[in-house]
Amino acid sequence: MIKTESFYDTPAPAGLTGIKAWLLTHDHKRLALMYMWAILFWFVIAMMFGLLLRTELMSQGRTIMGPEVYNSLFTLHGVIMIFLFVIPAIPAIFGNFFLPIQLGTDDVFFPRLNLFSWYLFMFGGVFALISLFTGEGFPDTGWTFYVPFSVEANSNVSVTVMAAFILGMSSMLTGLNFITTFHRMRDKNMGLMQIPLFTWSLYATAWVQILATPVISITLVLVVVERLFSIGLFEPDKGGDPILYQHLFWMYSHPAVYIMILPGMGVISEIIPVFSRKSIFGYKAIVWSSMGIAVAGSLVWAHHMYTSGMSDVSVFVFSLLTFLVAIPSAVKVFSWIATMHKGSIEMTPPLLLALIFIYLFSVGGLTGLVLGAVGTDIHVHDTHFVVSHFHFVMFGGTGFAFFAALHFWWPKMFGIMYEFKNAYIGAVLTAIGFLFHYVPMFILGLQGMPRRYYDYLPKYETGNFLAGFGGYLLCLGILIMFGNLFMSFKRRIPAPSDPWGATTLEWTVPSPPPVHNFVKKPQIKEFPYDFSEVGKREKNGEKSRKIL
Amino acid sequence: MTPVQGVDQAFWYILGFSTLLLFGITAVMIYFVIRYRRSKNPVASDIRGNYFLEIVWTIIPTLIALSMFYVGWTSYIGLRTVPENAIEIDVAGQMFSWLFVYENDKETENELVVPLGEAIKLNVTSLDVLHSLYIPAFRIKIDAVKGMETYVWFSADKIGEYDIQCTEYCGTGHSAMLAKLRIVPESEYLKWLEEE
Amino acid sequence: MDSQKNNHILSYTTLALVLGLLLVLTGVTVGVSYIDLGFFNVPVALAIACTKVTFVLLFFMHLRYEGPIINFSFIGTISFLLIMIGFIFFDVAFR
Amino acid sequence: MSTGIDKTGIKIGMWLFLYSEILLFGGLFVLYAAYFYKYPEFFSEGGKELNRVIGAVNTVVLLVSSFTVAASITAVQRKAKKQAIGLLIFSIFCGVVFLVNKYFEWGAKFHHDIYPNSETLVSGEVGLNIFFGLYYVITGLHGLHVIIGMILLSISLVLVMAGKVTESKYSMLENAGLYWHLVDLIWIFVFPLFYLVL
Repeated sequence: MIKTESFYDTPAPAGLTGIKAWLLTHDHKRLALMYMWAILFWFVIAMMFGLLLRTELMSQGRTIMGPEVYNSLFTLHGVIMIFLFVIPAIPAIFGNFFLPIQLGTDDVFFPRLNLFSWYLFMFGGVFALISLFTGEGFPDTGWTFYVPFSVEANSNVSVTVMAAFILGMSSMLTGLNFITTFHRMRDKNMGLMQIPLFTWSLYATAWVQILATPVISITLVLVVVERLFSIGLFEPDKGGDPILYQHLFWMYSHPAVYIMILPGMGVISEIIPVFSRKSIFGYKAIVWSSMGIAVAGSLVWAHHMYTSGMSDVSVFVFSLLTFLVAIPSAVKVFSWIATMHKGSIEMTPPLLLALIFIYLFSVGGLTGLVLGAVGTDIHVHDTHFVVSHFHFVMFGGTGFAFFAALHFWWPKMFGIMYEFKNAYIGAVLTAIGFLFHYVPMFILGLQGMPRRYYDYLPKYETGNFLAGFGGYLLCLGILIMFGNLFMSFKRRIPAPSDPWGATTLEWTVPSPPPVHNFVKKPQIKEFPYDFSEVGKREKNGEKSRKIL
Repeated sequence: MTPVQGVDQAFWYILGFSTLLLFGITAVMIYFVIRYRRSKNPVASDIRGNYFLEIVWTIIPTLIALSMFYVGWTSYIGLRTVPENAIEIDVAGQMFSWLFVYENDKETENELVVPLGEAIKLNVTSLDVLHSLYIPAFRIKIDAVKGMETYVWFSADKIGEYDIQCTEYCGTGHSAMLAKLRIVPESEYLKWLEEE
Repeated sequence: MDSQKNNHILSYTTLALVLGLLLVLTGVTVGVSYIDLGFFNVPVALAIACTKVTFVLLFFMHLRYEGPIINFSFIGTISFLLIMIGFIFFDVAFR
Repeated sequence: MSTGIDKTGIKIGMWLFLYSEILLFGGLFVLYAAYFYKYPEFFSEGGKELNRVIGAVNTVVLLVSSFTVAASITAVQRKAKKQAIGLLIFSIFCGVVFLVNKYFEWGAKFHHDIYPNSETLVSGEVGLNIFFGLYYVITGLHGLHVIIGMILLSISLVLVMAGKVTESKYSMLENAGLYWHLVDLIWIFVFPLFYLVL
């Protein structure tokens, strides 16, 4: 094999050295890595906040903090997790890194805009930090910024809101870049039905990002405007309607849920076929369900508002539509499982994480039905049931997809392999901790414990204690998982270009890839998940990697 | 059937189906992973899809989902249809307590007393930010919005003391915004109503 | 990359004609606004505005000469906006 | 990008950006629709207080500038650099006229104690307060976009003068133009919705 220089050795644009080669780079791969470190930083911070919250709740009354701090912490946990981790994690890191490669091209369409998005992302993060240490104190409105509370609160809401605005813009520009790349830079020989599913899911996500993000932008701007000029657009005394704020907010924030989960589904759709060594089942159905989720997901926002006092007609329509949106997700789950039927399944950490994803996401999705149905939602709305439900989807879903993606593409991104045994231990511990953490919350919710509660009635104490215990287990698992990945930097076991026996284009280039991704012209397969050659290769005695 | 029973039935229906589905998905997944492991099944079959199967597993979940919608919706109708002879009580949320105003202008804070065997309609509003009135025992919840009147109703069919909580985040004292609902025999209620 | 075939040069005359039409329509909409049409006030004003916008889009913004990607996605965006405005009324109109 | 500049791609990127702008204003139009339904009589009352003549003049100004921007692209494509420069300067001038008009219009309203949170609006009818609240937010945001558009046009103007925008490479000018037309599009809706509601 010819030794090629990886993108680590070649700055882009050429001539940059040292730190400049990173901070001024146009290379989508370098940007992806820079996103990765920033996003991991925020993830750890927000996770710590979460752990503090659950510690506070482990026993009744004041445990380690007062209500003001508690309220700020859950606000920050929400804002950081949503805007700085879950939304950008998969698109900004793995999307940036692999979308161009999977399309057989050398970079995104607007490389400089890509760098600009990264700066916006960092800038938004800095803004979020500033909001902590200036003004009248920590923002404490919850990540939803519901009016009139967010307009009246003395805390530093405006700056936090602007941070969310800037982060929204960053994610929107990334989406813009992806769509243009998808249409204009795809390899000429690659038809629409030859595109890997991960890229398809990013494409669907990008549309939601472009069309929904501006709505939250304007909503957040309105919050700031109200705080500065008190026009009263949402103030009942001045003729405003606070419920309209909720409509505007969820018009973005419900589609945002799909911005968060679709890329994760894309990751799983890549991993399952590779380790089953078998084509994905129903490729077209998955593509269509991605687009279907993107479209239909934009029509159901008001199912967050059954108890808000909106009209019963609205409740009826949005509940009905909500149930229809559940179908494409179900189709995906069935397709993943059918993919494994008669496969040749090799257990690896990415696959294990993907299987955990399917399980946790199914729980999240199915409990969503309870929330979609009106009568039952009335009881559990704004209780811990909801908290648990969306953590199953966002963390059990997107979070685990993110972990799976890390383990799947780590060898490609860094050119090194990690240890499998510790990865398994980390994954299993994380999953067990996860269940311990969130299952009690379902029960708490059904018993009627509201969310965002600093303190609670005595009858909820057992559940809260268990959840807190699970939280520690969960963090320990994540620690082991990340620790194991970082240990690979020390052990430096080189990874071959295709350690898993995969078929998409990123596995045909060296690990890590060279600066222009492809050393020779990419060979586009008629079907992206055609594994017939992979099996043959192995029969000829070619081992793809050492067993670790 | 009381609204509470309706809602609980919907819960059983949806959670039951969900558990069944979850169990099925998980069992099949684990079975496949074990049955088709590489050491046992080194060569995978090249199956790329099956239209019949895909159509089936689109239509059946759609039907299940629609039935769940129906169950949920009918239970909601129960929560919204107030009997005609209901006793009306005005409720106002404020940071951080609940005010209850009776038809004879008696006003209480964080204490709601109602007579046994009657339907009670609560007309809810807010004096400042959003709040949400939640009585878990009766499966009812409605936001208190300033400048707007919303309602919930329940049938006070069992003597006892029940918790009322605020479920729309409203600031520092959100979790302390608790009230008690007491259901008492009619005679006791009438006496209580006349007390100053 | 496919070559840039759609280098459409619009003549000044075409553009001026479009401008003339837009100015006339502006006049019409102002004129109509002095007549009370009752319920139809808003629909008529919006219909004229939509006509004007269509002309700006098709000619000034060259939408007439763009490929399917831009055309379809534009229609998609507008539909999305209309759905948002429309669905709000499930609540607002029945409250 | 090894195969030269892909103008269509750049244009697609710009359109995607415009979609996000459309929806940014779209959020405000959602509010407009809902509140118009709630307070129709106050919206028409408020509309009568706005100066229809200034509104109409501003509409004409924007339409004409849109025309000149579109014409400047034609000029560039025909290698008529001087014409293009002239047309662009005129367009930017139109933007200035629009803003000056707006300034006087807002100033007059402020003079009559009609501005956000003013005594008249707060103590008056709530419907009127909402109407003028929306008026200030939407025209304010639109004014901001006019300013951004003028900046973009100025950059294009400089590039045309410097010979960086030519008949084979005019994406910057084209995109600035698209942005300017979008500003116009939004005004075409703002004008009847605020000035002509009866």
